[in-house]
Amino acid sequence: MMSLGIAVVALLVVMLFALIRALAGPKIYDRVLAVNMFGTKTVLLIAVYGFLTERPDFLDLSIFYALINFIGVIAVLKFIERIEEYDEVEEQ
Amino acid sequence: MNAFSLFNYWIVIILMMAGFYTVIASGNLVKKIVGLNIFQTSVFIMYISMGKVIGGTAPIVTVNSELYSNPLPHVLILTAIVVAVATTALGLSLVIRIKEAYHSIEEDDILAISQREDEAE
Amino acid sequence: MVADLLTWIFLLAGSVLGITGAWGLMTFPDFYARVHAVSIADTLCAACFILGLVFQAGWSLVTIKLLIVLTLLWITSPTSSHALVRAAYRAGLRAMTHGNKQSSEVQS
Amino acid sequence: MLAITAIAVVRFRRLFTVVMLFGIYSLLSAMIFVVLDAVDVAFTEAAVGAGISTVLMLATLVTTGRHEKPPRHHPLLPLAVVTVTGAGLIWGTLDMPGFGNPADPVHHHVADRYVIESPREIGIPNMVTSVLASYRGYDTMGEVIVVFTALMGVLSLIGIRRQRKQSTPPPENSATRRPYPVLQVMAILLIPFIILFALYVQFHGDYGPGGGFQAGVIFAAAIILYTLNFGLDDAMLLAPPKVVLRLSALGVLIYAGTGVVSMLNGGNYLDYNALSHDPLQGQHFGILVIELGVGITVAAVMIAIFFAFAGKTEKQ
Repeated sequence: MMSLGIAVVALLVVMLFALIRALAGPKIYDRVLAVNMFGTKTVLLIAVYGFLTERPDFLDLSIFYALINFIGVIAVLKFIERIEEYDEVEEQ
Repeated sequence: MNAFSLFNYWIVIILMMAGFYTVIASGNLVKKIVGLNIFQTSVFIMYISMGKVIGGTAPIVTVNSELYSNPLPHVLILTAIVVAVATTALGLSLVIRIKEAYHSIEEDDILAISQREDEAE
Repeated sequence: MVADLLTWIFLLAGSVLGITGAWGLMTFPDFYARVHAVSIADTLCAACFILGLVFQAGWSLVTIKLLIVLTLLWITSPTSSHALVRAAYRAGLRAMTHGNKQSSEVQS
Repeated sequence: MLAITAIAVVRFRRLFTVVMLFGIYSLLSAMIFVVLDAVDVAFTEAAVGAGISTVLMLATLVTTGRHEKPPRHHPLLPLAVVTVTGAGLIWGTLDMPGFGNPADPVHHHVADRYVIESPREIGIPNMVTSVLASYRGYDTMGEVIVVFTALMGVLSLIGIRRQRKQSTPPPENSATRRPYPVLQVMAILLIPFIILFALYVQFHGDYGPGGGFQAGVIFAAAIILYTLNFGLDDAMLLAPPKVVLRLSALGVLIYAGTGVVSMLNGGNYLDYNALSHDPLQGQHFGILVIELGVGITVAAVMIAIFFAFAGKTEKQ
């Protein structure tokens, strides 16, 4: 059980780093990258936490988070492209 | 234990005030909606944290546990979240309409434009 | 007992990798370098974590679900990194190595 | 960990960043819900907060522009108001019961009954589902109707744009938006899996976390992924808006109809015991059916709202 605790702490540290990068990131892409990483770590954290509390049947949540994270990142990228098209149109 | 036991409420209040501040201090309508969402989430967290029982587990019956957290707040919040997204969608569509009508989503600009229109009449 | 030991090893390895990736994300000077750090470390880190948990779970439905999570992560996370880099490149963001011949020649 | 959330929220400036941070914030709060044992709620919050609302906000930003003007008023007055209110609320909490104490008044009104009796009366392990669908069936029905009404509101405000005919040439700026094979292949691989997962969540809601709301949102997420990768017109061929709208009404009808059927069988409105000879089986059956109704409505409403917003981002 000790190892699971260490893993949770490590994941929290990683998420803290990702959060800092998301707040500081100079470019929008840095932020997207941080959000993506944050999502991955959330998936892992939920899985580990399920084992820590001895109810590992909540892995459905993990699966679902992985999906939502992917869809979210794709949506952000698509909309960034679209916004840039708008900006170009406005500049012309 | 005594000081720590009210910790969850304080966090809720900090979040709630952050949302409240965003709503009243920001002039941008989209940002106001984000603030509103944060406010809502703080209320959700408050309900859920009231439903937590230390030592309990999630309210799905298992063989090896007797103590469960309170399912009632969970149900309330479940419905509240879905209603929240419905209202968010409605608010955002209002924002889009406002943008089309006034070409701006800043509160000050909109007020100025509508004032000018009133004077023109 | 062996399973516990393996869990320890894998979880520790995963934690170290994850923190390495995060450190890269924090300190690297350039967007592309950061993507590099994060995407590589992340993939292996996820694998380590999931494998560690698999040893904890034994053979059951939980194992299958864990493997599904792993597959999903392995499919989605490189795809989104790829899409991200592509979007950044097409938006005109270039790597920092322009005029810096040392590092621009290095390819792996 | 709760404190991280607070930090994440208070920092705000540019709108795009705000929305992205809001996505992170939703994930974090969903995680907090997991830690606080509210698995179902976490499911919904992640789906709705990190998924749907973020996508909708992004779509709005595309049409409205992403730069916020600096505030013209001095922020001191709002800050003062907020501080005073916050201080008052903190003073108010001093009388609140402590965190996680089983002796709280919250846990002793009707909750006891739900926790102790529901496995016997309803016969399904997930108490949240049984309370949601059976004891509080009226609330949930009202809530489904609220969602439906919101759809009506959105449609009356912005509407779904017409489907383009196949023969009409694509708009001229689509040359800059070439198809992107990698993502399209991934989407094709993932979408069947997502829909399968949605069905699993829908019908497994009695035993594990999940149910109609979550399944509906996941299903909508599959359609959204398709729309993002293949464009709105193709998605409208896949899920024609007319059918989607009919489906959203059908879901409400299934829910309300279940109540009427149970009335015809001699019970009260939404009293599932009357649906079958064996009360337990009746309960099970009733919950399954109304969850189906909820799922259909939520999925259809989300898809329709997304179509409306996506149509707005493409026009002009």
